[in-house]
Amino acid sequence: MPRSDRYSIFSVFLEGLRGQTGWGPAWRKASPKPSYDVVIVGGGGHGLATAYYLAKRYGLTNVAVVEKGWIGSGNVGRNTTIVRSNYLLPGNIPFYETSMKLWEGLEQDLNYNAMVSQRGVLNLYHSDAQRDAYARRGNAMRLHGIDAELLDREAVRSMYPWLNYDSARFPIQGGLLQRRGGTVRHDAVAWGYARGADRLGVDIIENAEVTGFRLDNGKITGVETTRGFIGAKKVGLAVAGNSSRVAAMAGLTLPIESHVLQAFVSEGIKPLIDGVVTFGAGHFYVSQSDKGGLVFGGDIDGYNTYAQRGNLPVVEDVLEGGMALMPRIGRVRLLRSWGGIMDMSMDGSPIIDRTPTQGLYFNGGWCYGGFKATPASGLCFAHLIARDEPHEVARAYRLDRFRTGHMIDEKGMGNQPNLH
Amino acid sequence: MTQSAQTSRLNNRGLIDRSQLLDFTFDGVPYTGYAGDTLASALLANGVRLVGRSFKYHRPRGILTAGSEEPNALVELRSGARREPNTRATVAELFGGLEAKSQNRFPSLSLDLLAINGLVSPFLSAGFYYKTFMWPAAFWEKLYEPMIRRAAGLGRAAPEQDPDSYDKATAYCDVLVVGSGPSGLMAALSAARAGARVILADESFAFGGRLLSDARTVDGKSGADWVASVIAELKSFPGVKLMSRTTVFGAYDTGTFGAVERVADHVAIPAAGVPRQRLWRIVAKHSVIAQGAGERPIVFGNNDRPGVMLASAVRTYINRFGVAPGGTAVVFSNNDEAASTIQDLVSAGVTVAGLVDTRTSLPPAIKSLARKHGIRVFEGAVVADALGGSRVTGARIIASYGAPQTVACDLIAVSGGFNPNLQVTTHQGSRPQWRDDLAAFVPGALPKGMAVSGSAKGTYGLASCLKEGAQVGAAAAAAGGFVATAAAIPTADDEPAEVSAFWHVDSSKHKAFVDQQNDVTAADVRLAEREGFQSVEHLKRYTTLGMATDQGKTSNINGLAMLAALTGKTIPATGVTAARPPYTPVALGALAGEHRDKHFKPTRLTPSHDWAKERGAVFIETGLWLRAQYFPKPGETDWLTTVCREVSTVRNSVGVCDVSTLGKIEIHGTDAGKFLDRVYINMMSTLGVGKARYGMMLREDGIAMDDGTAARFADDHYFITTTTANAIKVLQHLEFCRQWHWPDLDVQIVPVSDQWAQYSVAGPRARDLLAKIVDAPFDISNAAFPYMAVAELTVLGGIKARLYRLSFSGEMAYEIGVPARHGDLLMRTLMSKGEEFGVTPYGTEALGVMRIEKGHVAGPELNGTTTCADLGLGKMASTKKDFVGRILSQRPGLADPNRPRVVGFKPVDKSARLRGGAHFIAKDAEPVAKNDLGFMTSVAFSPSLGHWVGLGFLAGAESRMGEILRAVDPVRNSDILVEVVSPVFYDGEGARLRV
Amino acid sequence: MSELANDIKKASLEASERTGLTVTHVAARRGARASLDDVARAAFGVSLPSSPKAVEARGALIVWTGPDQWLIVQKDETGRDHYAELAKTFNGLASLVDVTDSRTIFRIAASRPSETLLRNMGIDFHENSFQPGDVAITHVSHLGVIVWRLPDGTAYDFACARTYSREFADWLRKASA
Amino acid sequence: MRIHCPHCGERSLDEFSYLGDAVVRPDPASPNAQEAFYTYGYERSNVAGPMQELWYHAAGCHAWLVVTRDTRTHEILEVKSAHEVALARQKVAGTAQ
Repeated sequence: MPRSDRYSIFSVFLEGLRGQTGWGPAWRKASPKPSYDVVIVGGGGHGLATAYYLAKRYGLTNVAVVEKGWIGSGNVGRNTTIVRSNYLLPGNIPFYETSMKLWEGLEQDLNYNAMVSQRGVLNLYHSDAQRDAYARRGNAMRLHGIDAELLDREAVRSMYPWLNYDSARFPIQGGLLQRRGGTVRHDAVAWGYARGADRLGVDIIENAEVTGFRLDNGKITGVETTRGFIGAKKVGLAVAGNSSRVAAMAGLTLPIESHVLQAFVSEGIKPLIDGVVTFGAGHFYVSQSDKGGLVFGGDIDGYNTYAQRGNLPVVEDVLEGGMALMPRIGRVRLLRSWGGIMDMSMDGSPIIDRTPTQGLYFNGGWCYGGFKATPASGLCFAHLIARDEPHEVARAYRLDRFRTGHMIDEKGMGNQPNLH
Repeated sequence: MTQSAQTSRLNNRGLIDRSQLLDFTFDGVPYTGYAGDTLASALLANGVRLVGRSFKYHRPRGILTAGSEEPNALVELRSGARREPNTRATVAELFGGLEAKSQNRFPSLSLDLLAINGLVSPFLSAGFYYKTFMWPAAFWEKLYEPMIRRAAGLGRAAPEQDPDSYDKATAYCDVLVVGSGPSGLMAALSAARAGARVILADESFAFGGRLLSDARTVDGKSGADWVASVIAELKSFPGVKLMSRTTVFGAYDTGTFGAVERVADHVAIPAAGVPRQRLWRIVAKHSVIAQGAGERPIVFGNNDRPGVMLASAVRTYINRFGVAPGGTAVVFSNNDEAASTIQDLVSAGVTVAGLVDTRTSLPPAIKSLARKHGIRVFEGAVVADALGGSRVTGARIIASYGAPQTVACDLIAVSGGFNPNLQVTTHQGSRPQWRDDLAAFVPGALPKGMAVSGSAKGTYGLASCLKEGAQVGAAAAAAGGFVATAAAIPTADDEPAEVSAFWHVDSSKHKAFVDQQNDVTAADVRLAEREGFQSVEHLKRYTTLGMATDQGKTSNINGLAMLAALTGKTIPATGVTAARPPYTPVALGALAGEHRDKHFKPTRLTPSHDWAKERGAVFIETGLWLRAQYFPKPGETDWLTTVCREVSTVRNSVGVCDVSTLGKIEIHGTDAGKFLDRVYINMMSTLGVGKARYGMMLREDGIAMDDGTAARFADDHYFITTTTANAIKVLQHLEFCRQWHWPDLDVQIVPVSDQWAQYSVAGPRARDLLAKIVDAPFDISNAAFPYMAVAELTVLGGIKARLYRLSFSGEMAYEIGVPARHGDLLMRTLMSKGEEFGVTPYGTEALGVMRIEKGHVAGPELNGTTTCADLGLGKMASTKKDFVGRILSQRPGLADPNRPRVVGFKPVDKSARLRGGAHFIAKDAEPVAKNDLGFMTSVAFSPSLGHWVGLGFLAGAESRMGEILRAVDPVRNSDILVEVVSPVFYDGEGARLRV
Repeated sequence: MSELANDIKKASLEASERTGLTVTHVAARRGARASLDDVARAAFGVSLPSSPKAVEARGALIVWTGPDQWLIVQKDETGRDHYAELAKTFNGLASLVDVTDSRTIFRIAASRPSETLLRNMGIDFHENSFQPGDVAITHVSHLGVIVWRLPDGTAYDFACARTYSREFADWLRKASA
Repeated sequence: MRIHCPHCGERSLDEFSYLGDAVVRPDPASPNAQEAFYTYGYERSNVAGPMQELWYHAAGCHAWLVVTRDTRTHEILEVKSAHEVALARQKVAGTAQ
C-alpha cells in the first residue's frame, strides 16, 4: 500500500514535504478475472457509482466494471456539471432528491473532494404562465420536503444585478431558486467513485470493449470483450449514449434515441456568476467553474447522431440566448465547445429496470439529466441488481411504461426525443 | 510623456509603418509604437518584458510567442464597457490610444502578493484539491471555494453591457483557403487562375504568414514583396474574396466553416454602423487548410521566465516588427532552424552567447555558421535552467561532457521542433497521425472536400510549401469542375529542417513548465502518472494540461511525450487529446451577432397594433407576438380595475379584441373533410357548409395537441384555426399527415395566418355593432345567422370579409376577418361606430378572464401531458373512425379513469386570491407529497362573480365535486380553502351564446 | 402600412414596397398537374414552373413556392378581379387562395446584389448563382422570406410575412446599406 | 450540416426540423394495432450508421423529406421527397393487393 492512501490536509502536507512521492494509483489497473458475481458495462459515472454502492451498501465485492476506453470518457466528463433536484413529477422528484442528498455527503463518503458546490440553481421566468408553471414545480418540491423559492424580479435583480432587465426582448419576471442546487467537478466524480470502488475490491478494467453477450437458456452468463470473455452471474448496462448499440447485441430494442448536446466553456475570468442560471426565453444555461470559465449550454442539435460533435446553428442559438440574457459577456471569449451523446428517452425520463433477458439489467435514457443523477442512479441500479427489485425511489423508471402509457414527461413533448 | 523611446527598435527593419507613430499605455505607463505593430511587438520595442502573472503560482511571465498560440502575454485590453479580458498581446493590433493592463496580479504586476503561492507550491501539486478541503463539509462553499474562485480566473469581464455591435454573414465559395503563408497563397492563386470562387482567410491583419517573419527570398524578391505581388494578382479576380483579420475557427459538416472577422478591433471605437466583429458562415465546396505549423518549446527549469521565447517568434519580432527581443541570446534547439535564428539575431545586432543543441552531432553548415560569428556551440547539450526572476539573466547549460556552465544572456530562443496546425482538420472527428521523422502529428484522414497543404501537413521547406500549395489549390479547383493547372512555382530554396525529438530537460531542480498558462509542471505530469492518470485524457483532466486559452498549442505534445516516456509506451500508442472548435477563442458577442436585446427574436405585430399603441394599450410578449394586454383608461392606475371594466363591458354591452394571432389554415380539396376527420378527434366531414365546429387534435401518442375551430365554406373548402402558440406546430403536423401518411388524398393546405385581421366582437350588443358595418343585404339576425354559422360577405362598402358566429367569451359573439390591410380601418370603425354602445377594446387579460369564467381549456391545461378526457372533452372523440392519437390514447395509463381531470375552484373565503401552481390537499391532510391531489392551472378574478375563480387538475374529480380542499402554495406562503365546482362558472347552460 | 422609410434609398439601390398587387396562391389538385399546366399555358402562354423559378407572362408573375404550388402576382387593374378570374380559369384543377395580404413585398431595383446584401443572405445570392428568374424560399436573420429575381434581371423582390414586415424592413435597411 | 432539398437545393441545417426514423404509420384497423402503434411510436431506429429519417423543410418549401444519413459521420447519402416516397409505397401496397 502506498504511504498516503487516505486523503486529508495532513497527507497533502506530508507529501508536500516529501516531494509528492507517497501517493499510489487512485485505482488499480485491473486485469479481468474469469468471472464475477456482477459485471457492470460502462466505466462512466453511473457504472462506477453502481459498482461502488454494490460493494459498499449491498456487500457485493466480486464485481467488475468494464470500460471500452478510459474511465469517465463519456458524459460524466462532458457535461456542464450541474446538480439539482428541482423536478416536477412525482416519478422523478424523490429520485433526484435522493441523488441530491448523496451529493451532499459524497466527499466524506468517498474521501475524495469532488467539489460539490451548492451555490444555487435559478430558473428564470418571463411570463405569468411560466411563473405559475414554476410555482407548480416549486410547490411540488416543497411538498416533497425540498427547498424551493419563487423569486420576483427584484429578488432576481438583487442576486444578479447585471442580467438584462432593461432592454430585454422577453423581460425577466422572476425565477425559481433551489439554493441546494449547484455544481460538482465532473471528472472527479468518476475518479472518486473509481477509487472508492477499487478500495472495496471492485476490478476496474479499462480498454475492454464489450462485443457481445453470452446467454444460456435465456439467462446471461457473461460478456465478450476485447480483453476476452468475462463470466458474470448478472450484468448491468450503464452505457448511456450508446445504450441502443450495446443493447442491440443482446437483442433488445430500446425506446431511446442518441442525440448530441453541445457544451461550451469560455476563457477563465474573475468571478462573475455565483450559481447556475437558466434563461427561460431561450436555450441557455450557465455557471462558472472554480477555474473561472463560464460553463454553458443550450439545446440539443436535434438529430440522431453518434458523432460527438454538433453544428454551428446550435452554437449561434446558444450564444444568442446568452447575449440576450447577459450582454455583459460579449467580449468574453469562447474557449472550447464539445459534444456529448445523450440517451434521449421517449418521455425525457430515465430507465432503470430488468430486461427480458434474465440477469441482464438496464440503466439508461438519462437525456441530459444524467450527471446530477449519478449517485442515485448508482444506488438504485445497485439495489436492483443486488435485490432484483426496484429501489423505492426508482419504481417509475420501468422499461415498459411506454407500452402501458405511464410516461414521466416533465416537458410535455411526447414521444419526440429531440424536443425533451 | 512617453516612458521610453522604443529602445529595442531596429533601424530600417520590419514591416511596420514608421510614418504612423501610435501612443498606447500598458498598466498606465505611456509608450509608443508603430502601425503594423502588435501590442507585444510594441512592448518589446520599448523593452518591456514582464507582461503578466501566471494562473496558479502568480509567477512573472513575458512573451513566449508571436502568434495566436501565446499562453503567457494575456492582458486586459481597453477599459470600461469595452474591457476585454485575456487578450493575447501577440495578436492585438496596435492602435492609437490603446490601453492595456496586466491581469491576475495584486496589487501590481511587479509586486504580486499572491506570488506566495509559489512558496507553498510543494503542497499545491496537480489535483491537490481533490485530496483536501473536505472537512468540515460546510466550509467548502463558505471558505475554501470562494478563496479558490477569487484566486482563479485571469482577467475581468467588462463591468457593463457590451456597447459594440456584432454582425453575421454567409459566404459561398468553390475553394476556401485558410492561411496565407507560402502554401496558402499558391493554393489560392492556382484556384483563382482556374476561375474558381476563392476565399482566402488569414487570422493576421497582413497576408503572408511566415513569409513576413523569415528573411527569405521568393522569385528574387523579399518575402513581403512577393506576397504583395500575389495579393495584387488575387485582387484582380472578381471571384476572389480576401479576408484578413479573419480566423476560421471551426470546421462543421458539409463544408461549413465558422469564421470570425475582426472588423474594427484595430481601432479604438468602431465607426458608426460598423460592427466590432462579424461571424461568417463560409460554405465551401472544397477547402485547403494551410495554417502552418507552430513551434513547441522544450521544457526546462524556469522555462517560463520573461526572456524565454520561441525561436520562430524571435525571428518574427526581428524581421516583421523590427524589434530586438534581447541584447544577448542563447539559442536552445533540437533542429536545423537554429541556423535562421542565429542569422537573424546576428543581423539584428544581438549577441549570440551560445548555441545549445540537444543533438550530439550538428550539421556542418550550422557549425560553420556559428564559427563564422564566433558563437560557442554546445552539442549534445541542454539548457537546464533559465536564471533570473522577472527577466532572464542567464542560462545554465549542461552538456553530456564537462561541468554545468552558466552563460549570461537576457534571451533564450528555444525550439523543440514544429507541430503542424492541424486542429481544424480534426474538428469532424479525424484523428491525427504520428510521424517519427518529423517528431510530430500530421493530419490523418480528412473530411470530404478538405485538403491540407504546406507545413500544416508536415511539409517543411519554403520551396516544397510553394509547390504543394500550387498543386493542392489546382486540385481543389479541378474537383470543383474547373480546368486548373498548378501555378508556376516561384524560385525559392528549401531550408534544412531536420529535427531530433527532444521534449524535456529532467536535470533541473526548478519548476519546469509544460503548460505555462495553467502552471502545469513536469512534476505534475509525473505525479499524475504515479496516481494512475495514464490516459492522455486523464492527464489533461487531472492536471489541466492543455485546458488553457491556447488549448495546449505549446504544451500538449510535450506533455504527451513526457507521459509516453513515463509509461514506456510510444507516443502514437499514448494517443492525443482532441482539438475542439474554436481554433482560437472567439468573442461570445460575435456568435450572437445582432440577436440580442430587443432583436433577440423578431417581433410580430397584429393588424391593430398601431391603433392599440395610440390607444395607450399595455403590450405583452406572447410567443413572438406583441399583443395588447389591456387598455387602461385615463385614471385607471391598477391593471385589475382596467381588466374588470373590460370584462364587464363585454358582458353587459360589447367589446372588441384582436384575435389575429390565432393560426389560420385553409384546407382545400375533394378529400378535405376526410382528411380533417383523420386529424381531429371529432367528425368534420359531416359539418354543413356555412357552419363551424370546435375541434380537438391529438398527437399520435394520444395526448391533446391543440384545439380550435373548423369552418366549412364549401364542400371542398374548410378554414381552420389553431391556438396562437401552436400555429406552426399544427401546420407542420398537417403537412406531415398529408405528405407522409395519406399522400393519396386530394388535400391542399395553405397557411393564411397573416392574410386575415381577425377580431372578436363580443357582448349582448355585438350584433347591433356589426349591423353597422355589414354591407346589405347580408342578414345577421339570429335566425339567419345563428350560433356557429359562418359566411363570406362584404363590410364597410365592399371589403371582402368572413364572419364567424363563435364565442370564446361566453357571450353572443362573432369573429370577423378582413384582409389584413383593412385591419386598422376595421378596428377604428368598430370603435367609432360602437361608441353609442360604450364599446371597449379588450386585451389578452380580459380574454383570459372570460375563458376561465367559461371553463374553456387553454395553454396551461393543454400542457402536453393531458388527454382529452383529462380536459373534460372525452365525449368529443368519435368512435366511428380512426384519427391520429386514437390507438395510443387507449393505453391503460392514459385511459385510467382516475387520472386528474379539469374542474373549477372557488375560494371559500370569497375575498381570498387563488394562485396558479397551487397544489390541492384534502382539507384535513398534511401538506406533503403523498397527499397531493392535483394543482391549479389557471386563475382569474371574475368581475361577473365578484371573486377569484380557477381551473385545475384534480384526482378523483368526479367524487370530489363540492368538497372543500386546501390549495397550498408554499412558495408564496399561501394556504387557503377552496371548493371544488364545475369548471363553467358563468352561464352554464350557454344561453347567452345563442340569443 | 408602408414599412419602408424613404431613407433606405441609396444611390446604387432602390428599395420600395410594392403595392397595388393581387397575389393568389395556387395549389394543384391531386392528379391535376398536367391539366393545370394545359390551362395555364392557354391562359398565360407558359407552363407553371416545376422548380424554384419565376416566369413572367401576360402581366402575371408566376412564382414557384413549393411542389405543385405557386403564387401568381398581378398588378391591380380597375374593374378586374384577378383572383376571381383565376378561380374561374383553374376551377377544379387547383385550389386557390387570395393571399394578397399575407405578405409584404419589397423590391430592390438592382441588376446584381450589393456586397452587403450578398453577405446578409443565408443562401448563395451571387449574381451567377441566383440568376434572373430564380426563386428561393428561405430565412434571413430569423425571418422567413420568399425572394425572386425578376426574369429580366432588373430587380429582386422579397416577400415576407405581413406581421413581420417592420422587422423585415429593418433587416432590409441594414442588408442593403 | 447542409441538406440538399430535392425541391429547393442545398440549404443549411437551420432551415430544417427533424422528426426521426422514417417509419410508416401502421394500419389502425389491424388486430395488433396497439402493439404496432407502440413500436411505431417508441421503438424507433437508433442505428449507428446509415439511417432513413424524416426531415421537414420548415423554413423553405414545407416539404417533408426522407433523408438517408450516416449517424456516425453526418454524411448525407440520399434525400427524397417524402410525399413521393409515400406515394410509391402506396402504389406498391396497391399492387400487392
